[in-house]
Amino acid sequence: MNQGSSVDIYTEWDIVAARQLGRNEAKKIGFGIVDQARITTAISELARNIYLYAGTGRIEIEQVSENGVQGLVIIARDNGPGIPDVRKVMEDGFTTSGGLGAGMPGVRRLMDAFSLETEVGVGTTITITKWVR
Amino acid sequence: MNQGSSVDIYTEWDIVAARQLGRNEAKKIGFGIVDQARITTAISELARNIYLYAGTGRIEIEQVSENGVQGLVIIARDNGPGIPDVRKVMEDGFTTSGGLGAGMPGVRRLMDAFSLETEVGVGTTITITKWVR
Amino acid sequence: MPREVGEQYKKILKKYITNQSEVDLYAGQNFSKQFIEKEISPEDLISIHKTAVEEMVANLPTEVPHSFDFLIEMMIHYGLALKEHQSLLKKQEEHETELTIAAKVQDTLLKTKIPNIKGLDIGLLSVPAEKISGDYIYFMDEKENFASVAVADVIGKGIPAALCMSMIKFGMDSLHNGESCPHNVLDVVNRIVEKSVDDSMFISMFYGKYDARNSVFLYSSAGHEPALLYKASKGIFIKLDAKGLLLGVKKNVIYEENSVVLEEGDFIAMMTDGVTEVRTEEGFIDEFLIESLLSKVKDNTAQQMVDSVFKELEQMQNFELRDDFTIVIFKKDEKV
Amino acid sequence: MPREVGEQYKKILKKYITNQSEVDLYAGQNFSKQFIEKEISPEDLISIHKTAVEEMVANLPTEVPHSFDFLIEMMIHYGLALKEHQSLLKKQEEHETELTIAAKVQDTLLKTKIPNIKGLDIGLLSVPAEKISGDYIYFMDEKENFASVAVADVIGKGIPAALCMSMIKFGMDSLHNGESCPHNVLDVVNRIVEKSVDDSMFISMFYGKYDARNSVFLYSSAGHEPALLYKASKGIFIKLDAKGLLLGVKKNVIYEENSVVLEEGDFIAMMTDGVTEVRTEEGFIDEFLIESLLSKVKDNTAQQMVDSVFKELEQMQNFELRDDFTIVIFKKDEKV
Ligand SMILES: [Mn+2]
Ligand SMILES: [Mn+2]
Ligand SMILES: [Mn+2]
Ligand SMILES: [Mn+2]
Repeated sequence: MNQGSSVDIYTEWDIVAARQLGRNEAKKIGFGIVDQARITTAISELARNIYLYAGTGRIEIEQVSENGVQGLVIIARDNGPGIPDVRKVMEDGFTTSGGLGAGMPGVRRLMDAFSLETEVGVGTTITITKWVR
Repeated sequence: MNQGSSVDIYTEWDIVAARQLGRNEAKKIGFGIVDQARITTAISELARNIYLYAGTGRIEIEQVSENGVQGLVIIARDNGPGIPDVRKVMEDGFTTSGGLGAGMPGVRRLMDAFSLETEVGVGTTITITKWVR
Repeated sequence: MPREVGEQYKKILKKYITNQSEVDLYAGQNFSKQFIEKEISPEDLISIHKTAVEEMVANLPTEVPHSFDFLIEMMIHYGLALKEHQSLLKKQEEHETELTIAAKVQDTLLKTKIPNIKGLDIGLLSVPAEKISGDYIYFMDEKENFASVAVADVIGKGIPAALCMSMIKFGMDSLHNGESCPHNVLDVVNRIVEKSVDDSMFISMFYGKYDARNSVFLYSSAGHEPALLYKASKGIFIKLDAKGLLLGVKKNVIYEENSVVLEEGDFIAMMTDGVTEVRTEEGFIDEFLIESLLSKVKDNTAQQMVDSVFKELEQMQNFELRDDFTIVIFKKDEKV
Repeated sequence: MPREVGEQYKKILKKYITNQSEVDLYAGQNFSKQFIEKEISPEDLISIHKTAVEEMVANLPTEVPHSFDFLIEMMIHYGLALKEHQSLLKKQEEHETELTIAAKVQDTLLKTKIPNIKGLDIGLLSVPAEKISGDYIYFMDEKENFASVAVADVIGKGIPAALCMSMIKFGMDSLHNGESCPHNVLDVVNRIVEKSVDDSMFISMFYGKYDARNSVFLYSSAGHEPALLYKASKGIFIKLDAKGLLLGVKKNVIYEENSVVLEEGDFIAMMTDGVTEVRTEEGFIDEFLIESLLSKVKDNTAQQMVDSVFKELEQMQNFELRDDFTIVIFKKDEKV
């Protein structure tokens, strides 16, 4: 991990701030315009989930590099209620956000790697990664 | 039925001619640009099916009006092999054209009305209608 | 996505912008189908389009590329919905395969042997509305001179119904020959169903037993569709019904048992409600339609009769079965 | 689609083009979700966009509106795919409902009673990969002092497997107590499966019988995953396996029967391959992982043990079960 920065999520404005930070970082390390939009959308969904379901939390963004390939790691942390049925949340067509194709499966599809840790009553941490192609 | 015109389908060029005729007629009676494209696409699919599966046939286009609403009726006729399993051809995800979302269910979705008559060894007639909104 | 796609797109777009001819739109649309097959997202398409326009149009106002950036952002969710669709299509295909295998397993599990009785012509047909059937025909293994059949319908269809069917089959297999008079069979099967199945699942069953020595047909019914008896001598139909609750409602049920005697040319048609409650676009069919359909073909073999009834009803409902369709005919015919 | 949508879109687009700020992109994207919910096609979106740009940008080169016309044509098939998706989602929902009912029926059909034996602590967990399970745990009705369990896995999963399961259940129910030593049970069940099921459907089964009077555990296996015996005195694991073909392959199979004696603190874990063949993103799990997971919780109750193993393995495979997961533990514990 080289550089890091983060945005605390309290209000809907912070969702925009997290998006902006993600887009800047993505542009900086050379992602194309469409991938910038994808990364930003993924951050947006995660931040919005924090805002809606956990109340507060934080989005951390880090540049990484592996075997000479640059990438961006985004970590969404909250101390919210946790997700009781992770399999359901990861299922297509059962998005918490209500929209078609969005939600957690959408975030996973937008990125190259996705991992989720959650404990009911303790909180949720989601880590996503995308590599510059 | 007021006016009619038609294109015989023998070659792939005739598909283009049928599309052009359909688009002109659609524009003439006041369809917007997106509906023009939808009608043209539906004609394209029908003409292509004739070309690919029946060999030859004909696309007929007629202006209609009902209760003061203008519309376009398109009839695709062929004396081809007929469709042995209509239920299958009308099913989503089983398109003869191979593409996602296209095929007969696609044509049905692009238009306001759809009807199909077919007899194995005799031929197929498909009639589709769209009304100006 | 590959560079050549962008180049090819630009070429077609350029031709269209120059000529605005239909042939270029046709080419473009065929190209777009390939895009979808190659899982190129709509946001990628907009990005390709933006690049093409920027390279092609001199003095492009800066608002235009900005507007494309906005459009890309708008398209992301459309792209996601499309990706979800592609994965759902795969799932759907797996599911169809699974159902096909299940239907095969069901066929094997529920196979039954048609009895071969002197003077009795038997015809049967069972067509599921979907892949998996909730109707059931079962011929009991009987002593010589006897032909016994159970015609059953699980309330509801599809997979839950199929699970219940396999239970009934094993329940019936466990019966001893001695218990096989109709009201006893229903009593035993009712106990099994009542014990094993949850409260929301009910089964109707008609059970008939034909004795070739005296041409007597004994029958009981657990809330099932009445059978139809055709009396050849009078040319009339008589409903055969017997009192009795659906299987699985409560433990102790008394099933009525009735009997009729068959004469030459008489036949009994036992059916499920998928036959009698056919719906056409105009509504339910007339009560007497089945009788008239049977009447028309009464001189054919029992198998030809059931086939013909199905064919006519299938046509009437536009080839869309709304319920599993099952019919069995016992016909007294000394030539058999 | 309504005129106001176009107006609202133009407003947001205009703001973005003026400021190019993130907040407008966020607003736009939220708006696009609504578009999708209202089933506004992507070709409609392009058309709205075209109108907005035409109204907004002065001196727009004619190539730009032409390019949008072309883009609309390209988008039609994307729009169709999306509409197909919306209808498939509805179908999928109906299917899910059917499976939910089927799962409930399966639960009722396959319910089994955990034996209550002095000195034996029993824990069990069976989690289907999808709604319908192809794994099966069945405790036989036994005389006092005995606890017998069958752990089975139909090759394949889902609905066909469920149909087979219900057959096995009724096969086992038909067994008399006298036949219940493990190799006999497998022999009887094998005959039933061989007779009733088509050739492509196989079942593996581990059958164990514990005698509380002498702490002897007898077991046989029909091509099933070996069980794991933990010897508390030595702190080691021993695989329990017995020779025998899968159920349903051929009629006459001789099933080997072996035995072990349990001492205080010993336990036996019987599993299906959904436990041992867990795959993580890095590949299959290590052979000894299950042993180490069991080891860690060996002092807990049998039920806590199976729960804990499941929780750890579920996490490792990112909450996606690839196969039905079933584990039963028999633990000798004098306090019970
Ligand atoms: Mn039914
Ligand atoms: Mn029915
Ligand atoms: Mn299995
Ligand atoms: Mn398995």
